[in-house]
Amino acid sequence: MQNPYIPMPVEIIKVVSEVDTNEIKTFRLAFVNKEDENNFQYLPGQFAELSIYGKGESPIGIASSPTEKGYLEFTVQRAGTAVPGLVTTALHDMTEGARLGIRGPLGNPWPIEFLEGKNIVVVGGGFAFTTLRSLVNYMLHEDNRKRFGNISVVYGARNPGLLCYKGELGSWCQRNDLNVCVTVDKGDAAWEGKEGFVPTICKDAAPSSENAVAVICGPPIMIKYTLPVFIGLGFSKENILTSLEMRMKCGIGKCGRCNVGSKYVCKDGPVFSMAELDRLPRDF
Amino acid sequence: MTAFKEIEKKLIQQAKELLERGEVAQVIAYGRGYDDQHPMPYVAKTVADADNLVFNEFCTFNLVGYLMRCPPGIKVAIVVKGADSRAVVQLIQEAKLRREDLVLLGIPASGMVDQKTGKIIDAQTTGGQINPVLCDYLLGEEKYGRTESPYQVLKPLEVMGKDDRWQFWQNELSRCLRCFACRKACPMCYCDPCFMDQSRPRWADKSPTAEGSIMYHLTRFYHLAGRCIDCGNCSRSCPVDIPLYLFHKKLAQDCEEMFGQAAGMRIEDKPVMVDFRVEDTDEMLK
Amino acid sequence: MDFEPKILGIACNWCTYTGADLAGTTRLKYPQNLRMVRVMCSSRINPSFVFRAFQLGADGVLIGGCHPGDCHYGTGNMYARRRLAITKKILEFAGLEPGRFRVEWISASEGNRFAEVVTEFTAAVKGLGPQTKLKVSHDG
Amino acid sequence: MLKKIEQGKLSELVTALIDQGPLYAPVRDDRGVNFQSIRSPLAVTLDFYNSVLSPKAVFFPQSEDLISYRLGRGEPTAKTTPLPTAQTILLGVRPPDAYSFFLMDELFLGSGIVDPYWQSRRDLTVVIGYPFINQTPDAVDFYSSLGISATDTRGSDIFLIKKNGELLFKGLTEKGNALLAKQAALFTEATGDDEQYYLAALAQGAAIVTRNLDCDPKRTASKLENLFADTAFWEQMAAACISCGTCTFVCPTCHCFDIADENIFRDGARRRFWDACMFTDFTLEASGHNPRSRVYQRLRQKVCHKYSYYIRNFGVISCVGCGRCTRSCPVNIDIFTIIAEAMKK
Amino acid sequence: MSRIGVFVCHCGMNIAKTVRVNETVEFARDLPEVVVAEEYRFVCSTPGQELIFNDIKKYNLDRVIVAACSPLMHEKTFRKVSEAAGLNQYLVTIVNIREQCSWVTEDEDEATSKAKALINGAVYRARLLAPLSSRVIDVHPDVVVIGGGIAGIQAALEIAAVNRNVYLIERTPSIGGHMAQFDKTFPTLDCSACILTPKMDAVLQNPMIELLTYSEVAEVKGYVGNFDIKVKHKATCVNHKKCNGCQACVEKCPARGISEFDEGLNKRKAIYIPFAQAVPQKPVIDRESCTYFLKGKCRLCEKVCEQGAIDYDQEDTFREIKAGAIIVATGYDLMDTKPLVQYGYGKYPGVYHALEMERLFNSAGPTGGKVVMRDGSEPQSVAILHCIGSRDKNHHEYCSRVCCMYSLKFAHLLKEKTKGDVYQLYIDMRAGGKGYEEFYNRLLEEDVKFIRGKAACVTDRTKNPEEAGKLIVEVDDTLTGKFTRIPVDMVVLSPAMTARKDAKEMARLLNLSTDKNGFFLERHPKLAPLSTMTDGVFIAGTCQSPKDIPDTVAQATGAAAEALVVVMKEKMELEATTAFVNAAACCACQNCVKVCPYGAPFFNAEKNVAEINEALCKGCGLCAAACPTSAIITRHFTNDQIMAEMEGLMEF
Repeated sequence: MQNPYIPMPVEIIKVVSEVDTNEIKTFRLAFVNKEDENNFQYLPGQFAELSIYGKGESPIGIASSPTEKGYLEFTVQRAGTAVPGLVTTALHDMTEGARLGIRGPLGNPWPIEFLEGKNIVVVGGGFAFTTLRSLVNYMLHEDNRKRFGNISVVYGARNPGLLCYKGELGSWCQRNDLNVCVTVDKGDAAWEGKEGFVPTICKDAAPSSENAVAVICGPPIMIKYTLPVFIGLGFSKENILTSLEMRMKCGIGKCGRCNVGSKYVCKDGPVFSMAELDRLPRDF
Repeated sequence: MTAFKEIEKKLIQQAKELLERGEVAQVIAYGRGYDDQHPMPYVAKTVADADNLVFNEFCTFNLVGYLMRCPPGIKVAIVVKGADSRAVVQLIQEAKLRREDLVLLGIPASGMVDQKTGKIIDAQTTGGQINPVLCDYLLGEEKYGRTESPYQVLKPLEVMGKDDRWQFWQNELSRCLRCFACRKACPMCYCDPCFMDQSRPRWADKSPTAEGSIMYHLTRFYHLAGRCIDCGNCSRSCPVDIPLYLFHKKLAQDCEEMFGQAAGMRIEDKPVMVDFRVEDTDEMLK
Repeated sequence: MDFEPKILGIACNWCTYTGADLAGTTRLKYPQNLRMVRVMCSSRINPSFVFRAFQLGADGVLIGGCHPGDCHYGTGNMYARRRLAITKKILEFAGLEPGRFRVEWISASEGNRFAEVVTEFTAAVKGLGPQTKLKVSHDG
Repeated sequence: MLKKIEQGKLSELVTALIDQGPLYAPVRDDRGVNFQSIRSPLAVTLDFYNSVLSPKAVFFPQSEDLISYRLGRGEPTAKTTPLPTAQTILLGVRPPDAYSFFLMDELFLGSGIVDPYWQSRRDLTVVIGYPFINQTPDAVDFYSSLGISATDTRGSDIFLIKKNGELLFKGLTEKGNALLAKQAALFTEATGDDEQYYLAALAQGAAIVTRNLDCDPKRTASKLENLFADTAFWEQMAAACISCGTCTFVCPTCHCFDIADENIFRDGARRRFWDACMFTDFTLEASGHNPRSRVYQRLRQKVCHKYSYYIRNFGVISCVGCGRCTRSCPVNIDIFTIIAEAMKK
Repeated sequence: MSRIGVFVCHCGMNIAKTVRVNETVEFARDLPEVVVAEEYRFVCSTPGQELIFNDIKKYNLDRVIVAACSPLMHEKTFRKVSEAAGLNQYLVTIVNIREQCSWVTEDEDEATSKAKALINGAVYRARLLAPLSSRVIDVHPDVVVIGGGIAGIQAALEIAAVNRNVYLIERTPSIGGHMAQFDKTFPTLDCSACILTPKMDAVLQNPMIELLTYSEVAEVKGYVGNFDIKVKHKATCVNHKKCNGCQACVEKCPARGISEFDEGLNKRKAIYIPFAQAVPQKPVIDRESCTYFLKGKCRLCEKVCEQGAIDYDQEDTFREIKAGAIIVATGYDLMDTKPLVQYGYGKYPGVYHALEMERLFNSAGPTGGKVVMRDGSEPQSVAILHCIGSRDKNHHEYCSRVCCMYSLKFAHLLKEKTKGDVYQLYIDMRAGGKGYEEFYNRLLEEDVKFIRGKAACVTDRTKNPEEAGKLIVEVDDTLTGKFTRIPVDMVVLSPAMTARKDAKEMARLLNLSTDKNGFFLERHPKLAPLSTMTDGVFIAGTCQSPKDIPDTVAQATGAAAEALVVVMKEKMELEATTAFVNAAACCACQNCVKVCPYGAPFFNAEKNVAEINEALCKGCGLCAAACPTSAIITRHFTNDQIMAEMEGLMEF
């Protein structure tokens, strides 16, 4: 029986600084042991506990797509301001070749079967875009693309410097099998793209709720204002999905920290539909 | 005990008046618990509530900590026994409470009984302060006449050899569960977050290691030096009965000797650890 | 072999640390058991540092600052004195040998005094033997 | 099987059991009775009502190392702490506590991912239950309310009852019988009279009634779900709560834990240790956001977890009515009263 | 994981002879996160510095540890190197293996193992270091001088000399201070006015100096380089812009007031200019003695003033001044001798104090320079009593330093102007100072009677006929050991120089400390006698301690220089190693606010957290240790860093 508390060794094979503040980096990790890699079967929306001995563990959403073979990617923000978070800070100091541990995959993925055959509206804000990126890349993969209807992506950040996955966004824009809308709250001299808050942009874009599912991740404030937009557009709460964040330790529903009512975000989440959240007590 | 019934009657009446006149928004006192031996802290917000107030020999819990939950500018009445009133004074010194927000219902409470042990609470386990040092209404007869020094109880430990004393504290502190009842029950432990909850630096292991517990308690003793008003709340709250009051008493005694000031006696005082006198000498380091 | 104590020193930058430098420049000899941390002022010293030092296995802890009144920051060591006094009492009442903790005011000009104090203190701590009470036992 | 031994020989038995593996049994010190790992047979007492702390620590230690590691140049070297392998005996457990192990199994074993630490200790441990016989229940106990009887056998492998001057040991499970068989030498066969006595005692014990309250799991669960948003109610219930962790630490069914890496010099360990949902920083996120920042929210979490969420997840209430939380609460908060109040709503 | 480089210095043989450098380097190379460890004969030499520079680049180091001499020696050097190599200077750690190892033992093993421990500590600490940058603020070019006595005048002139704006704030109607009251100055006996007046005029003429007389400092905000001073200009009732100083008003004024300048020995008009050479030559109305203000009619001055400058309704006005530095030269008060009843001042008209004497001697004084007593008679005998209230545990323990000399001066002048006997009653004769001892010797020639002993009392109770009508001074002559009674006509008291009565208030305004005598406290008694605990505020003259004119002038010049050091540069760098508050962890206990000697932490009531004005912070860490929740983080000396260093030091 595999001990769920013991991390598997992984090695950093690539580090990309996503934003000009260097506060957000994407780490590409490769398993040290093949069998671990085989055991690690995940889908977009799941997360894992990244472990650094001497510092601790930190739950991070998986930013890569299972369709990308041979590695995992995690986009990590250096947590804490005055008092930096131990794990994320240590991680940010790590470079190619360094090793750390990983436990997972944990939690439930975006409900792929449920999404199949539907039009997907992906809405993300800031660095909460990670598992959405995974989802988009998953859906765009040649084996999967046809399983889904129209795919549109709305992604926003406070300013151009804070947009993650810039290169990838570019390549998405080139494609004709999805429509991408990247926006920033406030542009700079070089910025030629859209300006405006995500909710507003969504309102203007007004995607049809016809056979459509909205998948939304972002800072609370963004969620708060985006939801009504989609409700207004006629999306049913079952068809609006999001991913919750809560303080976690074990990641397997034992330590009793991340529950919302009877549901553990780590085990029964992090993915929830608005309808499910409505049934849960307001405890998050 | 009729004396307590008397006090209880006065308390209820006083509370009613204050609430009726709208002088205070709430009265922090004691109410009935699951039985008479176990009264609970209770907040009366209406005249009707006031009827639920209780005062008897088991109303030992120092309520002053609850004042921290009251927003400034709203007048609150609270029951204070001797030590409790000192807590109020100390917290006023530390600008944590404002005198004008408080109506103090003083109770000169002697013959209080420890709920767990059934023993009378005296200068052994507390400062033995019976009469409130500060109050607006006195709900009972002040008691005078000499009481034994609260530091008497330290003698055995002081004469004890250092190794035995170390063993003594080992035995006591090693039982610590880190439930933090001591700090949560202490009216002076208002820090949020407590140094123990800091991640940078991690002053002590979060897990209940022996060394971590020692670090926690020694540092807490330090933080309370010259501030502890010896109400005994910490020790009575401890589920494993660690006699923390002994250490607090010792430091209280040292502070009095070295800095010539006892905690929570006068509003004008400045807490001794954030103060100094030009007359301070190196004697204290001997 | 006979016991060589580990002594942790915390010294203020302006007086004691400079005094230590003077001891060096004047080639005074004193035992090497002392390892010093430099802080800007003795008032920077948090009593928990002292507790921690003992937990880390220090057999003795020596604090050095400017003479009260000569503090580079005016009143720093006046507060420090009170804090360290209480620290001493705490350690003592907890059952640690009082001789293991010492506070000395040593000015920048008192190199010889620094050497004396260290020599004396080291000898004293040596006499007390290894500090086992607060020291954290750990494998490795 | 039913075996017996003279009370005087208890120490012999204990000695024998110690040889077999770690033995945890009630020990009395000036601060009351608690379960401790026994070294001297004389330490064990059977004259007690119940322990201050629940015996859960035998399966779920307050702190245990998961991994120990050494940091240094390059990669840290880590080694996983092996799971326990020694057979363990837990003697003198009161029925409500014994039943608590069942409840905890639901979480640690029942829900998808199995907790190896809990499992191994459960598998390795023989529980010798010690039913309440001729014992007036403590004022704050309320195990009857939760359908637990004073002589409830659930969770025990062996039952131990006193018969004037003698101790009767009743094997209830294979594990239990195996142990009795192993120590057969020390025991004498029980007589028919003993059988009678045992049954009578059980019957007698079963009649004990504690504070009682009808809290059918389903009804309680939905009751609390409806009450969740009633802030006024919870604020009133939590008015006195100082949000220390005492109740959760003495509780036999509280299982929340924290995991942290702790180092000294280059050595360190990843530890898991008891945590409490009553602590301010329990749910504090790095961002500074805290979903349960208020005292009433934390008390509500504790109560609802036991009397609502647990039921929704596992169909059972995760409380055994042992009364410990009430007994050791510094401000005498009584969960029984809270539930009673809730049911009235 | 950081990338640390360790550089161990031989310092020629200084280190290498006792510390086995190579072994140490091997040890360092093996420590966590150390990517390179090297040794060099003189790391501080140019090639040594290059070695560091190159390694930073080559191994792309993010931490540098130099094990060499004391940080107080070369920390700056190595910080420069790393900055040059593009590594923030605060990521450099110096390990002192010379002063603390090689020089203080002969035992190689001891020295080497200690060196290792120290390096290990540095490695533990270095891993937690953070890059720091010092904030730069603008400096306001102007300077404010408070007090228009000789010190203030001197300082103002010095600063104006380099074309800086100076505001000279004086409380009375004229600058000049005590010195203007003096007649002659010891030991040279040149006339005080003759040397002071030119300076006063220079002030008036100097376009860089703005003179604010009859004004007081009401409030001071801000910090070094950026002070905001609120000045209160008391109503003069004379529009000084219109007034041409013809003084017709003064002549015509019927009302009289006591002359402060003449120490009350004389009267002055209600509208007045304090003294002939006063600067500015503009009168003010003393409302206490003005008939119009007392009775509601008169207004004579208004009628005679052709300029129409009189303005009875004038009110106190306030003015905001910005300045980069402040010089405090508020001077001293002469001790009030009335409370010392044994000397009978105020009881016997024959008893005078020093400043009254100055006026009596002065040709512009109440008596036109004739030494006559209140009854108009000339004294036949005068006793000068030293140390009245000075060197006296019951009053002021300190010595006022100038009394001996001016008492000698008095004796000389008395000899010059009267035929009477002159007695000096002194404890010790203190004549330290250029030409002072000579002056004393000169007086010894002048038939002055020196009696070594402190006067016990002055009385008019006579014991024999020849004492009739005299004041009797009783004294224990410590030379003869005899108790003597000296009958004299006139007694002169030389009282203590004391801190200004309102010095504490001024201290509060500027956040200065005062010593136990109420004088302003200098930052360091020897090395920073003109600076104070508040950056940018300097002190000069007798507000710091009693002193004579030469010392005062010297201090004033020094203070001017100090102030200029601040304001000459447009920008100034603030400490990088300051403290800040992690608001999330602040428990609002305000300990930091209570303990800080610089008033840097303040309490933000609406946020309910403490905050730190880093411009005022010196980074001592006093507040950090006082903070129970370790919410205060002292940059470069954080709790983590210190505890980590301790861990490293204790590991081996």
